[in-house]
Amino acid sequence: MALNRKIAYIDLTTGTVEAKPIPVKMRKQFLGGRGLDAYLLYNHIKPGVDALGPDNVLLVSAGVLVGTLASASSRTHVAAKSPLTGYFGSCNMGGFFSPELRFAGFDHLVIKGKAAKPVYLWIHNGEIEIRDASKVWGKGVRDTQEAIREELGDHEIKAMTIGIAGENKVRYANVMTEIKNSGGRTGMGAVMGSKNLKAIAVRGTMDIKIAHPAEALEYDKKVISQVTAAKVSQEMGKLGTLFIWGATNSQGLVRTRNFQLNQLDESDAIEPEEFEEHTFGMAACYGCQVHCRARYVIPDGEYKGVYDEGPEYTSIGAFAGEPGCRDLTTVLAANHLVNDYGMDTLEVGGMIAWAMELYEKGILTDKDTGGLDLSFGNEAAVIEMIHRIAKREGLGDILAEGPLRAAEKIGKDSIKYQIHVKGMSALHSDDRPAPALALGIATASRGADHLRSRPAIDLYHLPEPVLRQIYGQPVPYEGPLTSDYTDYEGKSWQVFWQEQCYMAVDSLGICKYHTIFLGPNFPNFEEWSKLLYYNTGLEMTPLDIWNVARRANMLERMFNLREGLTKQEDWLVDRYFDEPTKLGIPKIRGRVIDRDKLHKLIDEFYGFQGWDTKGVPKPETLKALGLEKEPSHQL
Amino acid sequence: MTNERRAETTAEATARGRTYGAFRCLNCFERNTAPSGAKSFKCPKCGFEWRLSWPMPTQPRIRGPVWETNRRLAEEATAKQTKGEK
Amino acid sequence: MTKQLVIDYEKCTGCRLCEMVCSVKHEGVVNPARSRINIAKWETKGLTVPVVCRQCEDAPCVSACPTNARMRDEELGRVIVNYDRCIGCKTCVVACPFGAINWDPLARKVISCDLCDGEPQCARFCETGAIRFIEVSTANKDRQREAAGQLLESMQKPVQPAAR
Amino acid sequence: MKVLILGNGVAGNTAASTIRRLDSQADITIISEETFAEYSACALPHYISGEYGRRKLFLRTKKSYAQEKIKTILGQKVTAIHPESKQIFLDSKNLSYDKLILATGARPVVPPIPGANLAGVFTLKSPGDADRIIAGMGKAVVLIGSGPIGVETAIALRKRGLDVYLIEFMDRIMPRIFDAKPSSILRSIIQEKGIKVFTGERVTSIIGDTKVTGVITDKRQIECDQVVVGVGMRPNVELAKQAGITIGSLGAIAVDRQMKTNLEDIYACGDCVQTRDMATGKETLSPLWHNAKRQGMIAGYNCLGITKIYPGAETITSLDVYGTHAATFGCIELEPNRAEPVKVVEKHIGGNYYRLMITNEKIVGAQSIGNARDMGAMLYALIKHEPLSRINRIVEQRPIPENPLYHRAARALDLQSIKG
Repeated sequence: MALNRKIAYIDLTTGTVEAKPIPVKMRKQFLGGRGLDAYLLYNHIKPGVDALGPDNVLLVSAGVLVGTLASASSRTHVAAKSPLTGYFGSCNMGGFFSPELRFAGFDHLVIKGKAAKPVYLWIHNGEIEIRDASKVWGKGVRDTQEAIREELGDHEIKAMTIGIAGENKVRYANVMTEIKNSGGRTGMGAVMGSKNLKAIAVRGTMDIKIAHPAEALEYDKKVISQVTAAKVSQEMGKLGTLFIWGATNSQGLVRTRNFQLNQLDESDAIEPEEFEEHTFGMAACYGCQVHCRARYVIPDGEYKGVYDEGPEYTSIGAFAGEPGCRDLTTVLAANHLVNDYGMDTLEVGGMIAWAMELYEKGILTDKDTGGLDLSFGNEAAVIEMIHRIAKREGLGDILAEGPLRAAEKIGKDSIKYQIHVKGMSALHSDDRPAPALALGIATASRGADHLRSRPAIDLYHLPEPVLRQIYGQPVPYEGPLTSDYTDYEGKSWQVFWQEQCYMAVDSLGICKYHTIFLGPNFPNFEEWSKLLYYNTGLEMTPLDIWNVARRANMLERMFNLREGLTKQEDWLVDRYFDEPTKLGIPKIRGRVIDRDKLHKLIDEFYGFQGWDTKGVPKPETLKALGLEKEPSHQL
Repeated sequence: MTNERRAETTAEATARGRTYGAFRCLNCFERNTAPSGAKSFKCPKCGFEWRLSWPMPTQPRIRGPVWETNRRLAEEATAKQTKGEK
Repeated sequence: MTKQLVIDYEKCTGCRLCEMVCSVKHEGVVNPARSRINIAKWETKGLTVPVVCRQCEDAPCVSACPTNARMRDEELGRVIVNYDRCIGCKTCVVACPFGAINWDPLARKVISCDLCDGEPQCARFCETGAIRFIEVSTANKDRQREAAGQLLESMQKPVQPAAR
Repeated sequence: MKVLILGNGVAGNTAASTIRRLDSQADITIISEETFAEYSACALPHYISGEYGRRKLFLRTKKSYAQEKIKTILGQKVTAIHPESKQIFLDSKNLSYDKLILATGARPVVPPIPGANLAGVFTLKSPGDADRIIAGMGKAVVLIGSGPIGVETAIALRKRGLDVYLIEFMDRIMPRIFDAKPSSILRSIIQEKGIKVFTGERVTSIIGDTKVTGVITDKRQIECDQVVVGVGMRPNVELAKQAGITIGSLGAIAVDRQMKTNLEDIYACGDCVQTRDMATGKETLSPLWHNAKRQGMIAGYNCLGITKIYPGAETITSLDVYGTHAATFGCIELEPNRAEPVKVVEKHIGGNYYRLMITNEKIVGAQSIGNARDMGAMLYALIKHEPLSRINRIVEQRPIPENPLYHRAARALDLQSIKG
């Protein structure tokens, strides 16, 4: 059946490989993907290890529905201790890697140790080989993949690889597959680089047996139609995720000039529709009918004629909004560069914008920048800084260390202008008018993270009965819920609920854009329960799936606490509280987050989690979820 | 199958409220419709003006604000509010 | 009137859902290697091309088959395989100019599109419009004829030197 | 209209079916010396190996002839053709015709080796031959000649558990269709399965009193109970020659591109004719199933006055070597008397091997071991004399052409890195 995929333990120091089946019992507790990774990380990493040392463990995994007919079940999850935050490190990406990993016979890879010289893994129909990577070391993301395909003689090979940034251990380096599928945030690429692991190449022709094929075909078709019928899916299938930038900037919900302002006005030139002119059709991840990334060729400038995919709304935020640029070519070129260097677009943009504000404030001078004019709006400087960060040249070497380490090196007041949580830069969105979004980033397990618990539909002004329908299952909720996104009422539950929702899909391996992230009528726990049954034969109720999510989220929390996380770090930087928003529609102007009210939200949130007032899981919570004996070393 | 619980899931139920062709004003959340292919739109409720695009022939989307109008309206509203507070 | 799979190559997003549903429909498993439709993909160029049997009227695979196992099924306008007769010589695989006939490595048999006996799942799942199963309208017929004509013409192009 | 077809093979039967499809009234009779219904010679090795039952060899039954209203006269020899009176003579009677189609096929050549007439020396062409080989199975068998028939028969008999010796006069197996590298890949596969292969050896005699007991080559002596000779085919043209039909330079019936012979209302098709090779444009004997089938069809059409042109023979060979698919078409590099130099491009793709032969930037031949899915496009590139640069242009073209003939092959074979 679809569950007969294995877990492989690979020790790069000794060169040993061991494969084991994954017991159905573990599946029922953690499903796969991020859920099981949470378990594995908690069990395989000793507290306090150096994230860039050989004792860190890199996990690569496929969700339990990956490669099945379930819509958009294409997600690959990578986890390790983060060299950026020092806490739970994790990234999740689409594309074709994890389906291919499953066709090659594996669901989870546990990679330990450090290779003596650059290597890559070659995984093929149940076999794993460690190969010399000296020929591809130093190559960019796409050249590496093409070179591996050439070397192994198969065009169908999918490879997850690091670029130059990962080799240089830029602390927010990505793991990448294909042109643009990026495992971003928390620096998993740096972990790979630190292990001298350049790439993981996979190719397989093994069956993934569907438990109930005829029913699966019918049901999956129904779910696909449910997703594609949504207006937002159709917009995204035309314009990509850029439409999110368009919609939020129109209201004033974006950070610009490193959080000094909240709208990039007169920015018609970088509206999604403008990008559309330069694209030729859309591309999709494995098995997805929404197809949200554009295929484009850079129309102008130094990189004219280069093919790439995307950009995502995060890139437009990172390379237009935050540094205050309005140039289309810059965004397209920057997107291409971060893809090929293998860096987190969002972190790069955040760091550059931060440096620009420091330059504006005189904290960084021409001497520090090597003569580069880091004024806001200087497009050439943005591109130049991307190169420098990836290659760790000059100021780039400092910025490559991530928010906290860089601020420490630069000193003065520089930390005051950093927009981060737990040492990870925040998305370009301005969350001051929306407490629910602010609470989400403050409490997310991997730092300022909009993909862990963000109730994005809170911005939709949905009627309360609809909110009740959504947030009232699979566990009942009777407390307050409000349509107004500027309100504080009930937002803690929404964030808590979304956290379980996203953990569930990350464990299943489904894309978040096929969940309530984007719209109220997207698939939900109920649909996933059926998808699981028809595709894999696992019988799990919506509540069972909810509990899997609870369990895995709990382990992520426990991991962070073990690494020294305190309640103080579930918090935002002062700018959220002290500097009111200046632009946008009336509703959004003059907004700050209220410290007391956020405290209250966090307390409520802890309560829903079953944590004590310090944010530590209560013994009874652990018992209820069966986690009291962790680490249990069952896998 | 065992976990076939009820005929309609939450997502299916909420989907019944879908309004194709309509879009919400990003300021006041009023549901509006616009003449097919219209390039811009003024919200009858709040007066904010938006530029439209048509990703699908029947479904408009707010492309962005008419910058000047919306900025002026927002500044007026904020001024009124501050005055009221004083 | 018979229906046929019409492919709009420009619309393909390369998601490979067609491969998945094809292998599930026919084999009950997901395995692109056992799918009757395949996507040829150039990642670095953003080019994806679905390759599937075109159910040729005068099919090279049918004439190449040494056991008459491949034959046309006029009722559904398709080329089918009689597995009782097929000896697995794979001459049809070599003969197909489109590379649309696959060899199933597990079941050890040649596989090619059978139009799912009248309801092709690939077309049903493909919402991009890249694969459609439609009536052979006049317009399509013309396009097909043109394509077939080109193929035929090139096959009959006198070979140099004109010996006879 | 009265059509007589001499020969009950694929060419004759295809001609008959084609005529029937176009003309429901025609009076069609197939006449054959053999008593078998139409069978597939390609399936014979599978029958010998025991994988297929005997019934599976036959493509038609008495009933299916009747359904198509095709009369048969089987087991009778045609003694003469009188083109002037439009008559043929059988052992016992004579028949008149409006159109005559000669599809008399070819027969295996038995080289003049001492002992070749002993009991236990077989060729393989018909189900009868296969029956005799099966009946004569002992412990060991020697196959003389390592063409595809020899190799497939060797595999079949090895599957029966016999000691199998394959002897080839040239330096590699299947020397006419594979170059050294692919040939050696295939050789190692069959050797691994226990078939003993001796190349560069000439059989000097077959020994035994009345029945075969062994084979002597210029290098060794091998004990065996049975010898299967597969060194080539010779067209059956005696009847045609007698009737005054022109015989071509290669010893087969000469036909034009409509499969007409030099005599009015007499057509010929199948293994008994010589045609032009589509790749080289040279006269060729191409006793291959698909060529016979197409020729039969062309003959059928033209018989009824519908002009259809035969484009030429394609030399495609495809065989299964213990689950490994080996395919080849067009020229090989080591072809004797090659006029133009050829550039060879080899590709290892996964576990598969491709070899393209290129002359003047055009594909002139290809061989593959493993996955052959992308060979078809190359075959058509050969037929079309398409330069690689044009193929690349087609592949690069946007929008993608309605007929993406080369895309898949271009992807797999990475044609851009292959230049003429």
